Amino acid sequence: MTLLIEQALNGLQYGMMLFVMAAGLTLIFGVMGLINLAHGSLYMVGAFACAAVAAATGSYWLGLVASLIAAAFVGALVERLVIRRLYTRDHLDQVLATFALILIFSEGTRWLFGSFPLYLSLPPALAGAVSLPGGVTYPVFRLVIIAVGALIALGLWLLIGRTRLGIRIRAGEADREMISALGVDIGALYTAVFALGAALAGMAGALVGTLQSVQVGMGEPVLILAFVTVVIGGIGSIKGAFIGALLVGITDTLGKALLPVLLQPVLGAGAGPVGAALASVLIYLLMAVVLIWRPQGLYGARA
Amino acid sequence: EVKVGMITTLSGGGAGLGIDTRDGFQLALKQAGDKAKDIELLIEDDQQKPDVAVQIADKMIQSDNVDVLTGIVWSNLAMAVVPAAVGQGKFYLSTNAAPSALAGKGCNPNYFSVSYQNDNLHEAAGAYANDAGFKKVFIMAPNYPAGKDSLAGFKRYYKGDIASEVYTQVGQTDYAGEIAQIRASGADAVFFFLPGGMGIAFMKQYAGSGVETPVIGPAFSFSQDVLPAVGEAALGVKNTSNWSKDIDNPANKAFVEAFQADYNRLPSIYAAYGYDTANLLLSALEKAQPSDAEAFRAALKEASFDSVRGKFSFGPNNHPIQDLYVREVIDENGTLTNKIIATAMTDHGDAYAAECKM
Amino acid sequence: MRREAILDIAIFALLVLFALVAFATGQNFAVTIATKIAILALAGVGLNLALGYGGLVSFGHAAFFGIGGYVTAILASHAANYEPLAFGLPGTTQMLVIWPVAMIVAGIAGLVIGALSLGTSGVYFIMVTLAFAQMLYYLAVSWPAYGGEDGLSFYVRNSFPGVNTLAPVPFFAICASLLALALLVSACLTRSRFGLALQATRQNPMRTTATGIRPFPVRLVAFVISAMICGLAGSLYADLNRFVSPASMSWHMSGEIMVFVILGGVGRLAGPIAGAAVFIALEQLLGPVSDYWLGLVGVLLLLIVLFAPGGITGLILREKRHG
Amino acid sequence: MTLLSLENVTASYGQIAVLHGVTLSLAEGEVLALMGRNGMGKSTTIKAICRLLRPTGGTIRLGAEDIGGLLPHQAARRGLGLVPEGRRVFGPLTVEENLTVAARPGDWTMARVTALFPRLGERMAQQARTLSGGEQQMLAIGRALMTNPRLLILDEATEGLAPVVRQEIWGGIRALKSEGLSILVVDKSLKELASVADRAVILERGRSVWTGTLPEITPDLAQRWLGV
Amino acid sequence: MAEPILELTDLRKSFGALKATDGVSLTLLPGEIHALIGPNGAGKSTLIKQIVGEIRPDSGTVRFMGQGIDALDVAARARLGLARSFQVSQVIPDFTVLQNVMLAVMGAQGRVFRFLRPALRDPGLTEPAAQHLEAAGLAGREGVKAAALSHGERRKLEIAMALALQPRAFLLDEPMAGMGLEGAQQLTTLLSDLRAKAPILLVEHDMDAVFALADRISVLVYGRLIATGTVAEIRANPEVQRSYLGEEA
Ligand SMILES: Nc1ncnc2c1ncn2[C@@H]1O[C@H](COP(=O)(O)OP(=O)(O)OP(=O)(O)O)[C@@H](O)[C@H]1O
Ligand SMILES: Nc1ncnc2c1ncn2[C@@H]1O[C@H](COP(=O)(O)OP(=O)(O)OP(=O)(O)O)[C@@H](O)[C@H]1O
Ligand SMILES: [Mg+2]
Ligand SMILES: [Mg+2]
Repeated sequence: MTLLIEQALNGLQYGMMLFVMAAGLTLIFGVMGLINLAHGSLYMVGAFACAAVAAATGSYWLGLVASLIAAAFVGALVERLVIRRLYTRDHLDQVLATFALILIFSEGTRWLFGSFPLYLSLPPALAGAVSLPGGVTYPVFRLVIIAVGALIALGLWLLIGRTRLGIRIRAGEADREMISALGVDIGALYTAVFALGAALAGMAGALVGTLQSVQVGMGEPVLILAFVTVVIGGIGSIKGAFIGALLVGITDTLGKALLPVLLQPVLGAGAGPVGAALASVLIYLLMAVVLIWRPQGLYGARA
Repeated sequence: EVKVGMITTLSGGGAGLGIDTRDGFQLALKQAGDKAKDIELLIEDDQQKPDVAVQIADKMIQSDNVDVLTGIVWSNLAMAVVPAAVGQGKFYLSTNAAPSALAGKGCNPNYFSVSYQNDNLHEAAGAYANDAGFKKVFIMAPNYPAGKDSLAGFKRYYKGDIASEVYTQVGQTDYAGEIAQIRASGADAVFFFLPGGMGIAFMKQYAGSGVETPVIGPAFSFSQDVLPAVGEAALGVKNTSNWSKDIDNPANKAFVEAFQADYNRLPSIYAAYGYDTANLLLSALEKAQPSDAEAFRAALKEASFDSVRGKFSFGPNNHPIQDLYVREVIDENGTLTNKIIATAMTDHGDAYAAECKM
Repeated sequence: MRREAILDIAIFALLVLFALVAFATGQNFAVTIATKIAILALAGVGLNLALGYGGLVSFGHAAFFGIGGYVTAILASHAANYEPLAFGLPGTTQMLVIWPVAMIVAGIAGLVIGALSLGTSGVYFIMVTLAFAQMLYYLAVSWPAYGGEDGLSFYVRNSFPGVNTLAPVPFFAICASLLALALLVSACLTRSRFGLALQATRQNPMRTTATGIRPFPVRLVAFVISAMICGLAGSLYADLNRFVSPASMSWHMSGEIMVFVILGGVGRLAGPIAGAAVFIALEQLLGPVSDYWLGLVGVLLLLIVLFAPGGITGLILREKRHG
Repeated sequence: MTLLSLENVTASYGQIAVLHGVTLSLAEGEVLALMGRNGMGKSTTIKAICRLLRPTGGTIRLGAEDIGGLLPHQAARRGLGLVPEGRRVFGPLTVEENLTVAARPGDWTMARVTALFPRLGERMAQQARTLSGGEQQMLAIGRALMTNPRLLILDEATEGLAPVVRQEIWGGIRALKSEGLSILVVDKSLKELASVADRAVILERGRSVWTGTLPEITPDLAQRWLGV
Repeated sequence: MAEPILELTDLRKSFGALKATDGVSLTLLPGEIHALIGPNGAGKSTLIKQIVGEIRPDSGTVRFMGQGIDALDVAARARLGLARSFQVSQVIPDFTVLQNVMLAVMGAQGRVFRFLRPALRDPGLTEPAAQHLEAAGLAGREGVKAAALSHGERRKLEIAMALALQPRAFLLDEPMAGMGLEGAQQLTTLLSDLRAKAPILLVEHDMDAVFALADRISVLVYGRLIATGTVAEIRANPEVQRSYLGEEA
């Protein structure tokens, strides 16, 4: 029973982690409407910046700050040099350009940091596990990620839904030319928002990279997962992305834990591999079912 | 003049392994000096994609006319390339991957594994689990052929109970769920095979989870290329290997020193395999040329070179017969590295040799 | 003749010329490269039909490519082992049998995936198609019968009556002919009434519906044809490598096919050839330059997107896209 | 004093030249009508003024400043308020958000706009894309007013409005004029234009061919330039 | 009285609390132009959308040429002969003007799944298309991309496409909007002749045109029909004057 509770908690936590990973994309893709395949690269930039600075200074916290700054800077640069020229183009040009960016970032990072994974580990304050009521022992850092996820969700929701800045971004998404004809410097605004999205991606890279591994290519699985999350929730909806992330997290974790067990009576020894195979398909199945049922995602506005 | 084609992974996330393979191989050639002057080494990047590997192999065979192929890191790429290459009469020397399909029914006189048979390190882990007195082990690997082979290999020599057998997703990065299962399983040890970033992620998360069950694994997650990234979480973990930098023999000492001097980092097992493979090749070339396939094959089979692993010979299926060690991760003047603490198996071959008819 | 038609023919001719020159100078491997370009371009031509003309940005076409490959490898390996397939049917090594089977199976997959996905549009469509492809990918990875992650080899290229398919040039000829055929089909299709309707549904479905044309069947037909062409390309690619693996169904592969199309010029007949050729040429030429050659490929791609709206063919024709 | 002046402005869409020389001027506090048949370049002239299209030649001045080098938002901040052809409201945003998105402080507030268009007040939380055509038109006008412009530019702003509302708008325009706001207006209703416009400029194939007061437009001229 | 071509019975449609269509019954008779006027937001476009099937009414029925069509979708109704013009022009932007109209001709013919013959060389498509362009006042603009048309020209294209559908009834949503003086005059003549071919339900705020054309006028206010009658009757109706016409009565 505690196992089930713990797995449910894990699902929740994984969902939060996914939301943290997808937060930057929610902004850049969801709100600005830009297909940014380089999201995973920004995530990687953050993780490497954090690892490098943490190694040089010995302070994880400085590393975190560095991840934000580095990713925001890279994001702003990318927006100015590349993305800016593509707003008026076919969306597919964004696909190609950001695909090219993935190659550049991956190899550039390898050139700077070498081909071997970097060390990035928790500061003592966040390491270890605590006992929760109900007899579950849980790593502190994962609780921190849950908290960070919740904070980001709240922050983004307020920013997009409740401030004029958010209204302007959405207006820019709807009709860029018109909003500038009304006197809004949409260019600067987009740079800022892109940088913010990049910073969120970078911070996610640092945080999640701490738990996983900091290496070239670490952004790739994140990319697809982040897109899945945002799309299930419905493009443009922060709430949707949040709920989408939780759904994916819970489905994936419980699927992995339960499917092999459930299949045991049917398949016997083969249940392990088959269950695992089905589990890896589960989130895609979830997405397909959600989109067939609601073509606009859970909370997406009808086009 | 002998042409050697090396197909290995030099870009993307898996590049570190290929680079070490290449560097170890080149180090041996460099040390051989004049003896290696007739060897022309062509190196190409397979991007860790099987179709690209096949095309490079085609190119090396069709256009460059290589005599010997080597260098592939990954089993699935090896499966794509090796059968066709040896089918066309080329020699293939494996620096790492040696899937069971190529050790048993699919063996070939022109195919030599200089590293190990894929199951070896897992079998050693099974044997060690017995020796260490573990009664109930939780075992875990990714859900793909090499992963299934690894758990089968472990179980082949492990005599106790299996607490649970878990298959994870390929490329999975979060192991909270599996760790919860470990915690609940009541196992007295955990065996896992999670190559690359998967292993790093698992070890870090495991260390932070508060679960204290001891961990055993094959060398891959504790090799010198990833140890710095795993960090303290790896300290004290027992892992099985057929090589370690502290194996006490002159060849190994020379190798480790030279590698460090040339590349300014500690060698990983991939570097060691690359190095041994080149030396095997050199030793055979002293006796015969690949153009005389029969003689060259025999010369390879003799394996008369100084392996960094000490004694080394080929079994009937051209896979190594060697000692397998248990290592422990230690902190050596601030650097994490491995130290041999026991020998798990001596003169160990593999389980598939009997099926090999050649 | 229209400038664009001339360009289409020129690009195709260039590919054939390249292969012939390579053969004449004894560069067998360059012929193989040309073959690879032709095959991947064929997949691109398939995708272009859905993506370029129909606006159906599928991020899952590798599924069809992979299905074509698996059909080929499974039939060939059963033939090699003399093991019958299901229902006692034998395997085969005849390309002329394999191709239709590959296309039909891919087409059926296209029908199912298309029918389920076409309710969505835009980015949602991108993601549903990706989802289906990923499901098939994971299925292939963990399905042990045909090699799982390791893939499936069949050692000898399948045969075609009267042609030695193992030699590079004849095999190139086969692939190039099929590519030419696909271009022809695609040219007819896009100029026909059906093509007009398809392009209209891309640009303004509401208007199209109001003229009495239901977008769904039009799109579905385009999607299925596109899947079939990709299936054929997958079959040839399996034959090129004499090997197939789940990697050919991964999202990287889908992405790569898409990159060929965009790079070459979306909605242009010969765009995929130009795209595949340039991409593979970069790969071949830059590979030896540096360990970080993929980064250089990235830089060049980026320059092309930024300064050549409408891709390579668009650059040559100096216009963005045609209707 | 001259607020806006165009001198021999030329412009093109890609290769296709559309404006071949437009010259006009608008004094502070004046209402100027821009007239001409369909496709003659009225909207293009307006786009050039608002910098949504970069002219290929000629000069555009706002007050004393040459605004030829400005970006659209910079020009807008100098005091241009545009009601574009075809409404172009921000569909996914609510009515309220459309009104506030670019609001700048001044006499025009939400309260004043909803007093002018009570219908908008009733539909404050509705997504703009679901508004009726006329409601969207009201929103586009309200949105421009909320930027409190010095020069209001109306490109067929009464299109699709019910007669009573149209009369109210013209009443509003007259009121704005009396408050001293300058207005550039494109509209097809001669009668209404006559009641507010001080002068008119007629465009024919991208050229300004005639300038004068509205009563000077004789039936003969109207036949020639406007097709009626 | 002749059989109505189009007959709406008690149509209702609400958006949340808003009753956009509140029990509307209305007929369109052969040969007539029936104008539908009313304040902005009265529900005129919503009514048209229900007739063509874009919006499903909450209740009520639509009959077309004696047949209930409530179960049919938009495309099917269009093929039966219900042609609609959009209040906001809907064209195929990358198609030329001619191709746009060809599409409509093709829709009317219903032969879409023809894969081989080049459509542009099919006189069965191009010839009728050219005629309809001529009628809508777009002669000479055949080769221009629709995206490059001015607003008013696009409105004309909208009309040409409706004509090309060769419908049994026209539903025109503000066809005069954006037309310009000259265009409005031409269109008035065109519509006047057109009614002999197929009756027209005309939603329009241009009262000059409505008064010149309409055989009957219905007035919709807040989703309800408040009056139906001849031009003279409606002009004289004080309620209509107050809520809609103002000085234009
Ligand atoms: N985006 C565009 N690309 C190419 N040509 C265009 C574009 N927009 C307009 N044109 C052309 O420019 C000319 C002038 O168009 P403009 O919109 O300025 O006319 P207008 O006087 O406003 O007409 P209307 O009364 O119909 O709105 C027209 O011939 C039109 O075809
Ligand atoms: N999807 C929707 N959700 C909410 N309200 C809607 C929706 N669609 C239309 N409405 C409202 O229904 C009412 C009727 O709209 P409709 O477009 O039918 O008006 P109309 O009579 O055509 O007006 P106009 O003359 O201004 O075009 C409007 O108040 C509009 O805001
Ligand atoms: Mg205009
Ligand atoms: Mg309306």
